[in-house]
Amino acid sequence: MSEEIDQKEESVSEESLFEAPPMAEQERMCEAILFASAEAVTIKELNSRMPHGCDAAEALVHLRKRYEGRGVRVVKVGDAWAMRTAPDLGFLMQKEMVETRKLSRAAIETLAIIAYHQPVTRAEIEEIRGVSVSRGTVDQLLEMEWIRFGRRKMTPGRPVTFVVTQEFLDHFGLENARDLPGLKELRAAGLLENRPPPGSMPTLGEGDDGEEESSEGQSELFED
Amino acid sequence: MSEEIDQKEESVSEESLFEAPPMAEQERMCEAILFASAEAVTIKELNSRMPHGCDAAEALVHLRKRYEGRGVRVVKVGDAWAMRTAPDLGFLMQKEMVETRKLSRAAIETLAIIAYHQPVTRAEIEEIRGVSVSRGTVDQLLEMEWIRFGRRKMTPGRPVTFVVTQEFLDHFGLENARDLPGLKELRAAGLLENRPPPGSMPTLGEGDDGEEESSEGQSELFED
Amino acid sequence: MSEDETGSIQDDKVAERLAAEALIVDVDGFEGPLDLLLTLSRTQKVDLRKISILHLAQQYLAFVEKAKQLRLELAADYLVMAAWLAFLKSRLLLPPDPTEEGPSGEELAAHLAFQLERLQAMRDAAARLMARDRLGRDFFARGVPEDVTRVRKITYTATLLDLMQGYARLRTRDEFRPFVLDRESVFTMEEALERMRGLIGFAGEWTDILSYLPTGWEADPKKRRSATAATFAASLELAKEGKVEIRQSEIFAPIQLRKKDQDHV
Repeated sequence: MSEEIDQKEESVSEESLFEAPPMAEQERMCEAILFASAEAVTIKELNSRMPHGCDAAEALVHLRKRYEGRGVRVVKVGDAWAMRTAPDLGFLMQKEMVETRKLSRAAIETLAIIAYHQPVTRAEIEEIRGVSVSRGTVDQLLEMEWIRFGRRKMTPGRPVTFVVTQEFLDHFGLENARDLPGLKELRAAGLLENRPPPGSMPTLGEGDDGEEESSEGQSELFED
Repeated sequence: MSEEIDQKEESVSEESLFEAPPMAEQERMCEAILFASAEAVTIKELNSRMPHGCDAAEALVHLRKRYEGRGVRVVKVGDAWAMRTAPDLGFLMQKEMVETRKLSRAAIETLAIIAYHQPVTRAEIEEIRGVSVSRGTVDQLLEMEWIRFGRRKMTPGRPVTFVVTQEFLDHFGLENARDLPGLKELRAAGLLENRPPPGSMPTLGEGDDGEEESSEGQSELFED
Repeated sequence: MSEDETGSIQDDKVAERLAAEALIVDVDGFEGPLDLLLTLSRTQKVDLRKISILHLAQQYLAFVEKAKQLRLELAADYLVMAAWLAFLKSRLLLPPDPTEEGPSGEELAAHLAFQLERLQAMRDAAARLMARDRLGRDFFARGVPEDVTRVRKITYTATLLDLMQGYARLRTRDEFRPFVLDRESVFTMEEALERMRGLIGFAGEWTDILSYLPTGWEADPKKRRSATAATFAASLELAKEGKVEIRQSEIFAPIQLRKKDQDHV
């Protein structure tokens, strides 16, 4: 048995010098790597771990199909891939359930605003919520690795922005930030805009920096 | 979404009072449980977690067959079951990490002496450093291709000499080893606090080189 | 987007009254004036787009009045909002003055309505987000992730400054410490040559050069290496001078030497 395996391994590495392994074999490889990892694995990393000349992206298409309707699924998370149990079987998993820390209402709202308005500055979050954002809220979200700092805005003061992470997408089973529920409708309704207040409205998060740019920045983030 | 799940959950538990879910469904359940479990799971536990009337043993037979030849296998561990990546794909479970480390002090000093005094013998390096030069240090520098063997000295024993390489010059952004700052510059840059006793040491850039050969050798080395 | 979707509205009149009272007592429970306005707007039971901002402003002002009567301390931003809403109210009530500058009451009201609608939209979005199937609750990752062996490839690096500092350090040290070479475990070729010149007269037969190692240098590998190298180099030197002959039967075989017999030449 082990001899057989050794031979197989050898032949694989030998082949790799000349041509990539057959697609069925590449699919097996992707399967093993994704299976073994609790975290999502990027295509780049898959390719770097598989023998030279492999096409993980193509292998994943086959693999995803193979797992359709199974108890375990192949899911896309941002630009990475992972295997996750089918959500309809969650009831079997009481044992594996991890008590997630209760998020405060402020934290949940802040998270949603970051997800839907990203990249968004603290001042913009405050403008939408109408209250100042506490440091603890942002810290908690950062600590959970659901948000991270994005690029600075090119507005006076160059404020930092927040964006959601791959972990966020993974946690909520989203392939992409564009798949956020109701995103299109909200945008169509103009509710993701940052309209400057006419005249002197009382605004929070004073010194709010050029909100005009936010929609621009957003399209940048969501378009590709 | 969650409503859907609730319904399904309900229907499953309703059914379970009367009959077990179809075998294909039981197979999915086993698959999800084995995938998500941190430990191997016994048949008894599988049965207790799956809806009433399920036959985990049979479902496992199907599941095992389904995974035959795949990148992941269903294996028996003692009297429990688990999923594992196929052993022939073990080589995928490694990742090359390039770690950059600072060169040791001994290596830096040896390198500096070679750069400033080339071509220089090991005995000369030892004289300047005041301690014997370990083989490892020289080997490391040779391996990094920052030094190489120069011509043998025309002294008794014809000892080998070391010189720096083109890679060395490239790494340090030098056109020529003679571009290395001399003692005067080192002192001007505040790197040398005190004046060395006159004539204690052959130096570069101060034109007090006792050994003709070395400057000769050097110009020869760097002319091309 | 209407308040019915949130499911938080209570049709029961008693419950409504209780809620209204709770508003007063629990002023700290609001996340700012906008949150309070949003909560008050629910009592209008209409789509947020059709809400009467004038009515809402009155409700808010009444709330603030009541809070004052109860001597509840309101944070400054609640009072700022109250002042602004009073201003808005007057603008909405009075016929527009064409000489007056700035945005009209309608524009201001429209913006406030937009803010409320946007906040409500974000709350709905948050609720939908949190209701999604979630990792670790509805779907699960691999229970026993396999370790990825990290094959470490170490590259060493140094900067020009390191190099210069290293050199400077050596040169500076020389000033404090007269140069002493640690020769404890170094057997020089000169020493070997001297030793062998004395011994070579006795080497009539082929003798392994290792037997010429000085006594006491065999045990310590460092010393032994140095002595072997020096003895070998000295042997070559002697051979060059024509004093000895050297032979080695094959690679790595012992190297032997003997005194060069003048008769054999």
